[in-house]
Amino acid sequence: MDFSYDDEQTALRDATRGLVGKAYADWESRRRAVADDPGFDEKLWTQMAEMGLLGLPFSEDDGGVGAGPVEVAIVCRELGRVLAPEPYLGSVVYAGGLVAAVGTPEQRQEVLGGLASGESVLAFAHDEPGRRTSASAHDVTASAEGALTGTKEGVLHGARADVLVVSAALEGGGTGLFLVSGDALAGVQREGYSLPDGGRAARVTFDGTAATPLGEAGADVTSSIARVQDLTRIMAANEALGVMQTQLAATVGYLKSRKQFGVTLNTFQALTFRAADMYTSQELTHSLVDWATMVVEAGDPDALADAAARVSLQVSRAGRHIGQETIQLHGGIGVTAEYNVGTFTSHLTVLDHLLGDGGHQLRALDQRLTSYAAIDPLDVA
Amino acid sequence: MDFSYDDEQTALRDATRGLVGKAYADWESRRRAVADDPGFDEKLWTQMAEMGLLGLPFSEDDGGVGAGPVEVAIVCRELGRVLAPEPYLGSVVYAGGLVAAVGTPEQRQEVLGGLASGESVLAFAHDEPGRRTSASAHDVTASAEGALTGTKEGVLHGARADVLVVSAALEGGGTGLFLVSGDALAGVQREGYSLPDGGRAARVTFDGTAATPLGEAGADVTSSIARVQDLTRIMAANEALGVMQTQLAATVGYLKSRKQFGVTLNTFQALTFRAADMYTSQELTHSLVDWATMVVEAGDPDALADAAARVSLQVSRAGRHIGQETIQLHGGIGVTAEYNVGTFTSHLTVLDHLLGDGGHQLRALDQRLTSYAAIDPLDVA
Amino acid sequence: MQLALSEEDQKFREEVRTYFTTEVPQDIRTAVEEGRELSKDQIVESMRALNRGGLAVPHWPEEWGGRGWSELRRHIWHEEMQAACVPVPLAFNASMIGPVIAQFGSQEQKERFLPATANCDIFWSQGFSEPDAGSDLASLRTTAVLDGDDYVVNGQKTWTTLGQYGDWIFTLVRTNPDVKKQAGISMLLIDMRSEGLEVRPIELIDGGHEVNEVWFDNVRVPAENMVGEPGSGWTQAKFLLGNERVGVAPVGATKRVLARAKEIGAEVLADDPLLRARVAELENELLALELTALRVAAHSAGGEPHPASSVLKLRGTELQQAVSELVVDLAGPAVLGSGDGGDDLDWYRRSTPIYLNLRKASIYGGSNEVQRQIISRGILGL
Amino acid sequence: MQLALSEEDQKFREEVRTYFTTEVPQDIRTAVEEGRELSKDQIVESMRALNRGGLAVPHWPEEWGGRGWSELRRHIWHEEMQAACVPVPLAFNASMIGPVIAQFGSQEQKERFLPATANCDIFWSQGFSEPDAGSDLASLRTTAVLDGDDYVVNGQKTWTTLGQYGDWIFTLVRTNPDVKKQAGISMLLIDMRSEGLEVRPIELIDGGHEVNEVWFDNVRVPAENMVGEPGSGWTQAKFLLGNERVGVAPVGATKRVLARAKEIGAEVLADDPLLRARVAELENELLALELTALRVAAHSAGGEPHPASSVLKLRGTELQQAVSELVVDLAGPAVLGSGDGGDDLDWYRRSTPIYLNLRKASIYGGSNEVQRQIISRGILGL
Repeated sequence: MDFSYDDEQTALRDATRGLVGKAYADWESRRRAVADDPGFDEKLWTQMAEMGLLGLPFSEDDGGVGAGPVEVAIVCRELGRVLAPEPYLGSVVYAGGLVAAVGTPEQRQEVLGGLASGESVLAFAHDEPGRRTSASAHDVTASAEGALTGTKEGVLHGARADVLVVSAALEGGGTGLFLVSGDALAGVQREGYSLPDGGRAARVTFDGTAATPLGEAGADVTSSIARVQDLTRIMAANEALGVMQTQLAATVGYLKSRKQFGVTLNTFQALTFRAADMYTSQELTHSLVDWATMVVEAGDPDALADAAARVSLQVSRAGRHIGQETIQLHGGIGVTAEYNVGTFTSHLTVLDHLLGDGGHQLRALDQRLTSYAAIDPLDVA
Repeated sequence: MDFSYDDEQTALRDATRGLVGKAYADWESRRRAVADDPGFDEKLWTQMAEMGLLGLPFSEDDGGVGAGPVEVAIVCRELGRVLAPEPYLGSVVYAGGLVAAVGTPEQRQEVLGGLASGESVLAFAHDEPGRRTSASAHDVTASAEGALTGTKEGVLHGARADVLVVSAALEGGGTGLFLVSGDALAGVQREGYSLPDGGRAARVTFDGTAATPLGEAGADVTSSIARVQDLTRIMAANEALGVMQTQLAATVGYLKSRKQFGVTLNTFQALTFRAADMYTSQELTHSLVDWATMVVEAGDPDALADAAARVSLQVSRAGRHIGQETIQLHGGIGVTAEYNVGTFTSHLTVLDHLLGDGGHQLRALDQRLTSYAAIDPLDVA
Repeated sequence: MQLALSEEDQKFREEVRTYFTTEVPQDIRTAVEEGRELSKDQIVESMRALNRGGLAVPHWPEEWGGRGWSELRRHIWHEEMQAACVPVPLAFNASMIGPVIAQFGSQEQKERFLPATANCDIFWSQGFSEPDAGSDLASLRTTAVLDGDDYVVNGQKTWTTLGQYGDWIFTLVRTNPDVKKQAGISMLLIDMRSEGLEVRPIELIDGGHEVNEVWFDNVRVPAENMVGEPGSGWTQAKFLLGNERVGVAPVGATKRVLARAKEIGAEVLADDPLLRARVAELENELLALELTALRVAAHSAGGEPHPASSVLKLRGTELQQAVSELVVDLAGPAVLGSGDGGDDLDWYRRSTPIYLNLRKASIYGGSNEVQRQIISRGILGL
Repeated sequence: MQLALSEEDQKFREEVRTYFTTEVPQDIRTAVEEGRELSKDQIVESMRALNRGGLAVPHWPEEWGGRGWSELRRHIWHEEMQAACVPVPLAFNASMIGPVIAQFGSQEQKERFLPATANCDIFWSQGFSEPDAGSDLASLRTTAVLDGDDYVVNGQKTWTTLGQYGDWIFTLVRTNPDVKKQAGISMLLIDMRSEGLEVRPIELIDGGHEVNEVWFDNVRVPAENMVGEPGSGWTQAKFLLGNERVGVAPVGATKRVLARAKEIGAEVLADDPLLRARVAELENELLALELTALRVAAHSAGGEPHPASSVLKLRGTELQQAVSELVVDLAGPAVLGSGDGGDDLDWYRRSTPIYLNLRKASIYGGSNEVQRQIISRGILGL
């Protein structure tokens, strides 16, 4: 067991930080980027493609770089550290992950190739209004001919996307995946809106929309969706860890510099002890996030589901703790949009509910509680 | 709605404090009282009888004083403030309460008369090994002739008691109550033991023991037991509040006097803020305890059950908070038996589990959650 | 000790309930129920409706519209108002500057300001906090220098809630830089249409603009607009902040939100014992808080708030925040939703901005750290 | 980054697991499993069994029995030991005075004490805390005055865990009252059979007597028993306390208790989703802690503990306490039971004393307040 990066990974981290961290070094850049549609910096997205970040997880045959989950995690964490609004998680990890998992070789080459090169943005249209998080589609249905009908919601960057991956209930039962792009996409009703953290999502309504089955037509791919959701949970956890690291650093800096009653705030022990508890939360989260990332690499799908639930639970708890305390310890400016920490907390809240919050994960873990005596993180032979 | 004591109630509080508070003014007296069986001060018990405290809740016809629940609560709170080990809660409130609720006029006169005068100690034998808190008996059974068989546990002061009130599963279904005393009691196997807080309980084994039905023979009195348990929960909450008041006062005193690093502990803001949170817990508990006591007086059994669950939940949460923080803020001496605060915490733990802890109560409240929109404490018309 | 209300209090309760549910416009009450922001007109209209029935400023001196109620009746009034989704009377008017003018103002000031304040003919703003004087109010730097019959005011206030609607602003200003911090502070009432006064909105994390900066650039204020003597402002501020804490535990409104959450989230709750347990626990904590408000109210005497009122602010805001967090969790994936498709989904969509906005509840009006300080020093003597 | 153990580490793990489960007497391991107090003989026997296999003091310098393991192997050794219900080597010997003597002792001291310490031929006690020097160790008052070849020691130590079993005690004493607090402190090794030394038990709230006061009344101690130079005791104390924190997170033991709770409480848990959720949450927090121990261990360098090791102590004791509280709640009414009627009921009966006893975990060995101080100052620079 080894928690350290190798030299290439360190270089990747530094390069990503050099590009993205620099682009959003000051808070105003990020505010500008989300002010108008598409809600991110297209030029930066192209630069990320040029650097190879968008093709990182995909095989070289599919136009990607063939890197592993640790590398993807490094990028997600760096994006989190500056709250970069680029659609990496939704487009590369989530939608791209599904294409990689389910698509035919031709589809992978075409769609992932376009994604990796920065030509096209992908989005996964899956959640349905009024439904809880799940791996299945219910209210959006696919006819035997592959025509889609129904409404999806919370589709990350769904208004901007060039290619939609869509889940739909199959006539024969189960959930299938479909691609919608080009002319068919032009006929789809897409209403983009802003999320609480300034990110973008869309409500997408299909009305007999022509769609191409992703992979084998008629196959139930619920378990593949579940697997990619678990992968996405773990990458979202990496992003959230980046957010928390920035928040703790900002809080420590603020306590050292802000004066009240004639002294800096770090004179007040009640506040510094709370910062210590934030640090504890952050460190525990860091360990679990790194571990879960390594579990992805190890490749066992049961272990993946378990690790995804565990890391999501921890991130949910720690994210609320650190997010709320960061605002409280900053006082008034913590709730303003002009200062960054509040929006960081907002982003943690969105990530928390992206694929099931802590309570959701706890119930998933509850199902397995009696299947083992104690957890042994070293037992992965 | 009125939270204040009238003059007589104030006088009762002062008199009780004068007697019991004085008897246990120093911690060594209490340690001595629990060192040997019966685990309390028989002389003080007699004095309490003389003062009328033991007959407080019973009607004058039954040899009691005919006072209300507020008065009983006042006594319980004072006992809690000094951790008096006298069997008031188990004998007067719990066992006595059942006799008052279910007994025939003759039984009430005889048994409650003896209790009120200090002649006999009562105990309620109800809990059974390995069973969760409930209002029914299961493993102790009564034959049609009234012979009892089976084992009870956690019988408060059961080894010392002169009269046992015993619950038993009836042949015809339901739970009945029985009296065991005199020669029949002499034949019962009673093993006394100490509780973690120094109090006394007993394991009591019946083997065809002759017993007298309490009240109507063969009647299912489960609901009466439930009602007296609710009453006992509320009086236990009063006792627990007394404990918490002492603990907070001790903690505040300690923080003001104890020196570390050359200054008194109240110089450390992290500690004083925690004391502030303890105060908050205490005050919220105080309000709910007073309210529940008034609900007893109002007499509606549904409201009683609700209030008992609510106050027990609050006391469980606040008792752990205050009990644990009191020890932590005292440091090393907090866990010694020579200093009082640790045993106070121990007593809170015992009270917490006497009739179902916070989790137990939460599940009871959960059952009713959808039967109302919001709680209105003023709606008691 | 007595659980039930007296017959008279019972009757009183029914009367105010009837008034609230019939005399305050339905559209305003619906907006409150749905947790929407109110317009200035709605705030004013609602307060005037209350004032017509003598229900806007019952705690003021009777001479100026007060009713001489018992603390219990004030509690009933306050809870019934929230239960009926009636906006509580504008705090800046009813709880803050009104009582201060009634206590410390000159007869002229009383006559000029109090009726207009009770009827919301003047919409007041609060000008206390400054960028470098948050919890540490006494270090404020806005100055007022006497020049003839006017004070000339320069400086900046911040966190002025609803300042964009304000007609007048009550401010703390430094009139004497040469004495100990608190001693040099005075309270000045300033017409917000004065030349040199500028209100600049601050965007909050929920995207709203309810708070503002207020800039003073050589603003001339007639000296007659000072409340009390120069240098007495700290006394008035303490009086005001003490009053502020009393009414501040938003128990009724929080109960209402929780009741609505139970209703809208019924299906999710039926399936989730952990969320149900959180609801049950929060209900219990709110009950304890409400009973504490009743118990504490009964012991407040002579206008001095019971010291335990800090508990109300501290716990009240914690519970308000916890309930808002619960609603977000009930919303779940709807946090990322569009809000289209019905009132429930719309309510869920707004849950996150509301949750984020309410983080301020434990910061504004005396942060919870300040409240803990008050409890540990003022009550426990630590 | 690499999840799996290397083949060699895998093999190492199996070897130590086999050793622990076959070479340490079953009766001792059963007592540990059931959470019973160990006798002195059991503690000594178990440590000697480990020492025979070179598993008692693997972190010492290799010259004195250390093994030169990687941090990962030390972690595996420590976790497997706890999982196998083997008592960890007596901390006073293995983690505290042993490393101090190895680092600061004279060659004579090393030869005299280290082998006997590793084999528990000497049962060490710790004499640091005093009644008026708890977290503030530097204000200690026990004095040692040189008189010929001996130091004469007077004063009182307290919270001496297992002092009733002690053969020798390592103490911090004041040898120079005229210099700054820390500068006048020295470390002295004292034979507990010395005349004038008295051990008095302190009863704890669980009824046990595991801690003691140790009184010194003109106890004569040969000057050669001083570790290092006079006045260097503070340096040694800091070294010792730093080491103490590293191994202190009792993750494995806590996991074992939780696993047992799941087994014994299976029926209650099946019926109670709230308790199940607590178990699941605690398991997750323990996993995070264990992984942090692994992550931090890997970054400790040159004997200096990683600053984040304070997190291990802080969180480790919190979780240890939380698990003990969970067991009490599983016990429920059995808290008031006799314990008769089977191992499970007996375990439940003992749950409350254990819960109460473990309140000390966040107080002893550097209270959690001290740990927060270390984190906020030492790591965050606040």
